[in-house]
Amino acid sequence: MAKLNDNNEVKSRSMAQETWRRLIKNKGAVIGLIFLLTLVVVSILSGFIYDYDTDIIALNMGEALQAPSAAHWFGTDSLGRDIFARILYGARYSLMIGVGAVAIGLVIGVTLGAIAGFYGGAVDQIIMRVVDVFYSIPNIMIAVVIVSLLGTSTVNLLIALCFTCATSFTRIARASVMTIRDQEYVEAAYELGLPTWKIILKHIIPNCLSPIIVQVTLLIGTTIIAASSLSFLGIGVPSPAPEWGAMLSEGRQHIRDASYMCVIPGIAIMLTVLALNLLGDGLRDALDPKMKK
Amino acid sequence: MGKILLEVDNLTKFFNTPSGQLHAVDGVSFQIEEGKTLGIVGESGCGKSTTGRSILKLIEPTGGKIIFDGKDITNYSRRQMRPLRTEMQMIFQDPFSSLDPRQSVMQLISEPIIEHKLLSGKAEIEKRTLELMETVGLAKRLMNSYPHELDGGRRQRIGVARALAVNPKLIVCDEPVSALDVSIQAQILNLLEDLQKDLGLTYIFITHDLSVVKYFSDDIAVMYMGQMVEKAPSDEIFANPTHPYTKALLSAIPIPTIGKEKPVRQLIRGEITSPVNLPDECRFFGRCDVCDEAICKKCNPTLVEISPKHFVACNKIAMKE
Amino acid sequence: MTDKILEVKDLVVQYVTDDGCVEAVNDLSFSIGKKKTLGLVGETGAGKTTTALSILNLIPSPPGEIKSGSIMLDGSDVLTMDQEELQKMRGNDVAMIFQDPMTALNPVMTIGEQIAESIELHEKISKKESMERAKEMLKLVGIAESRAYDYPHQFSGGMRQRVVIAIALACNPKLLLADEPTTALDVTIQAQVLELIKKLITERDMSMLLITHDLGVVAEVCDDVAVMYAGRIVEIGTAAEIFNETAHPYTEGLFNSLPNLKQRGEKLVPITGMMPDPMDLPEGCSFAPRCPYATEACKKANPGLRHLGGSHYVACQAYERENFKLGGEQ
Amino acid sequence: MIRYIIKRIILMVPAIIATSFIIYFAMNMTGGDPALTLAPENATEQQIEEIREELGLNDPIYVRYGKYMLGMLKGDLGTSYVTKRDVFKTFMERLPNTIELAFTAVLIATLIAVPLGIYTAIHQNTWKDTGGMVFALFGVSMPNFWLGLMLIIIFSLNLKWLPSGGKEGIRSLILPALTVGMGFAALITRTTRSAMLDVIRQDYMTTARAKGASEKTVIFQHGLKNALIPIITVIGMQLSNALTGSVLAETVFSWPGVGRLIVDSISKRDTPMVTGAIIMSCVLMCVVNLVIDLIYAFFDPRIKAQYSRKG
Repeated sequence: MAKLNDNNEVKSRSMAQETWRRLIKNKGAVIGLIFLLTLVVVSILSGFIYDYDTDIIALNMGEALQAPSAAHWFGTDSLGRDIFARILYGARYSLMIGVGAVAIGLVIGVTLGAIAGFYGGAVDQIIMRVVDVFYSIPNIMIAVVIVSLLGTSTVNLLIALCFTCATSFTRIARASVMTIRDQEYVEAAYELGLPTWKIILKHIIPNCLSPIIVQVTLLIGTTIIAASSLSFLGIGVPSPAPEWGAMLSEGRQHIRDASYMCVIPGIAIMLTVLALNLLGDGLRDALDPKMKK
Repeated sequence: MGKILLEVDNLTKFFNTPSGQLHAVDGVSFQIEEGKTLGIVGESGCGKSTTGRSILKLIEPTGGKIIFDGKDITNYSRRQMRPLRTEMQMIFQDPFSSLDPRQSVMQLISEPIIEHKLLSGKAEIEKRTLELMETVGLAKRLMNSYPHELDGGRRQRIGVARALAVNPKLIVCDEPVSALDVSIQAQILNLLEDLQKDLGLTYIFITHDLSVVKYFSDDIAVMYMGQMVEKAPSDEIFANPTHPYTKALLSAIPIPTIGKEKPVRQLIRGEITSPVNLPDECRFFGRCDVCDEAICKKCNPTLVEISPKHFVACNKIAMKE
Repeated sequence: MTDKILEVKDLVVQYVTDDGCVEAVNDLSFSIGKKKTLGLVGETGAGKTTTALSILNLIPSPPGEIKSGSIMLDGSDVLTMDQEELQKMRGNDVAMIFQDPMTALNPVMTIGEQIAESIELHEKISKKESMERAKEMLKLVGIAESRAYDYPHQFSGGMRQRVVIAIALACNPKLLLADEPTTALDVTIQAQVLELIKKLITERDMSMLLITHDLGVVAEVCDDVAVMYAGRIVEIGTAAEIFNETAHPYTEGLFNSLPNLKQRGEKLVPITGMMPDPMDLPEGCSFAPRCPYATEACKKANPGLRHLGGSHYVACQAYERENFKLGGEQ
Repeated sequence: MIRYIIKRIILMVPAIIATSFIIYFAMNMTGGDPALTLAPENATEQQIEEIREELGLNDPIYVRYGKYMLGMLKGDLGTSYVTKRDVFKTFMERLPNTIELAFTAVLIATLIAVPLGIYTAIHQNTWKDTGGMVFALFGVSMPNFWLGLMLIIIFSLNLKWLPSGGKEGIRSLILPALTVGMGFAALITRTTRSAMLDVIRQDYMTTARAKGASEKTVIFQHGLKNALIPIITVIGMQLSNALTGSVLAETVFSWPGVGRLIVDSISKRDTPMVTGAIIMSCVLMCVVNLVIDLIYAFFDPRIKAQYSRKG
């Protein structure tokens, strides 16, 4: 505070710039960000390098269950497929399901949460009672039930996962809209004569973004884990797609003779989620007003 | 006698709380002439802010009448109020929470101009914004700064500039200096005073600090638990405080002099309670030293004119008259 | 033995953060006599609270650090005490009243327990006895004994501040540090609490360091006054000296900024500009950029305290000039 | 307070009715025609119709739901299509296993995580803090079932110390409990740390230090007591999650708990079993949540006062 002296040249930073400056000071967040960017690039490139039909799912029983070597860095699975290629190619499933489910959940959740938080009263009560019921049931259980009702497919998996994302966003959006709604600058906007919709769009939503951005990063991680869990249970991405969770499920059959099949996909999931968590924690600290003086 | 700009008649605002009906404002009436300042004084929870916000229709009043510039705005909808926002404005207490942290100084000050389409064209708007910044004493180079980079005094200047942007007639100042340091307080108070002189503004000045009001106001109204207990011209109320609460309030202010004679302090006992489910008794009854149980416990007094323009709501004084 | 309960000498406290180093307190020296009250006056960021916390050796570290100086409390240096000695001193010899009564009390303990805790820590008595003592303390500050088993959220702000006072006085400390004890309260409640503090410290022969920004409160309570600006004392003396023979331009500015001394119509004379950034203090006298009397010399060197007579000292280079007087020269 | 508890218990009834309603409908609308599933391969239309009649499938769905709920009051949740066994009995057989795993896991997690969370908070921004947080970060980033697989590879396949699955005595509990517990521990550590960090900055902590209290007293008496609410919340949530069955850990370790019962029944399209087990889990969760809400009141007088007002 009071950083500006009348004699000094002014270098102004908006809150977004200030946040970015703090974020890139955080080593963990930078590592996470770089890892994620690399992963995105890899999952795009892998589509050009490998051919799905010949490199990813084609059987090659002659080379089945080979331990990691120079030829197959991560070894081959029980059907002789190169695990390294499958891991790289599989990144897109995790990323797409994670980002997709969170994006849909974000739109639904933030809309519901903003309505509940802004208007309060009966609308709020109804929305929140429903959300509370779903929130109290473990995510994985909800997803298991939904997928089993709708049938196993990637789209149904996405629906099941965005459901739990939506409840989480509803709660967060509601809480922060309720805080921002009572801020004096919102009252000041009313007093200027702004119509309600403009106040929500211009003053409330932009100021609610911080916790939501953090939640987006963390939830993508949680969703990736949930997706791979469902695939592990056999009700996620259907075989033979190289989804990491599904690969783990196959690896489990060979836990005694080819344990690398269990180890490697798990590490891939863990590193991705770790990167997301590092970024999310970094964002939280960078956006946290308590860090400011 | 100048033109009456604002007339408030028997304004009430009740809130429903779990423990009962809260009489935040309970029958407040006053008038303000154009170009004058009315100070509304009271301790926290006395209803002074609610009064100010009700006048601007930021809070829907429960009852009473608000007549602004000849128009009865009591039942105006939000939409009907919109054009009137160019005539009545507010300066908020907390310069840290009353400015949107994501807007730059330029955006903050130009927002009212753009919203009310007072000017068109980017250049025109920018020119006017810079003009306003100069008026309130903000250096031009701060144009692109954000509130979090500025100190309280400068932030409050932005608040003042925003209020001035629409050329209002009336400004409700809700504790505009209580969040600021003493030396900065004086800067803002001087600014407000100069603006009043130059632009012919009318102020409602809401504060808990009697010393600020004395310096600033033409008339002063003292509020206690949602009601006005005393109202008089500023000089009169300081020379002749009559209501026991006003007396106590005045004598409670520590005076920064040494060795000079000071009036004997009249401490009042107890604390303000919240005005929920009130019986028909004087609201100051429990803390009053001069009360008469026979009357004060039975009747809530109304304002009585004891000398020209000096009104007091006290049973004992009304009896004497 | 001196007649001073507290002597602070050349105290330097800094807060080191990622963004830079805040020089919160610089070369601070003052003392408090037995049974005397010293008022420490200044605006936000002047370093008042840091000073009080240093006396208890409670500067939050990191980021805070006491760089140098000594704080002699009744003959022993607080800054060289070990943890055990400090714990023995805190609450027993020196106690503190905090600014915000809404946050200073532990919300999950009854107020009786919180007062009794202080007594139990310093006196070897049973829980039951200390609770009895706590109840006496409550009575002393004007709260019914029966409320000892209530929790803080059941009290109003004024009542909570009374509880905070009861905690502070429970062990009869020799020195009370009161950090803006009435700022968060309404005027009429402020008057009640101020009277209570005044009465109790006189009855118990205590000394007090009263931190405030309100010159009115200082005039009511203090024997001596020190005015702080940007981590330094700029003027120190008896209350009468400070109020009636004001010597420092900043002190003068503070008085001129006060609305309540003025008659209607007379204009306030505010201090121009604002507090300097504590991370980037100007060269020389910190007040020079805002000072109407400042010359080039003021911007070069930091002024030391200069004796004006009696116990009155001022840190201002203008007094090097012949016949310099506030308001007179310009 | 007691009035509040009674009120909460009464309020649980509509909640359970609503949830069971949703679950019952969802299960019975999408599950396909159970008569076809149950009938033998070469059954005639007549036989299938008989099965339908026997199961009461010809009634409108709300009548069936009404009957189901009346049955539930008597502890009758129908019969499994697959095993032909009583659903309620099957659930109750599995429940103790789940409870055993859940409580052990939560206990392990709490014992590790709460002290670690406090420790990291006290040493904020030092290497001790970083170390603790890296542990927690890996914990939340790791898929739980993968941790289970890794533990099996290390402790049962390589070191041959512990069994890799099944339920035989205390030794078979260790790996599943560790697996579930580690995931929980990571979350609880993070929550404890941030709750403690919030509390450490509070004024009353300075008040306590200024009284002359030792650092230990300040942290535990004044700090922890105030930080407990979010910690209890997260522990409670983990417990209620674990009680609905840690599906993944139970699958990895072939642990005969409720979670696996549900997943297995889903894959076998055993509608009565799935419906019954999920409804029972919800009831269980409601009870756990109520108990947690009551624990809040025990630690925080403000919440207690709130309950008394509402009661």
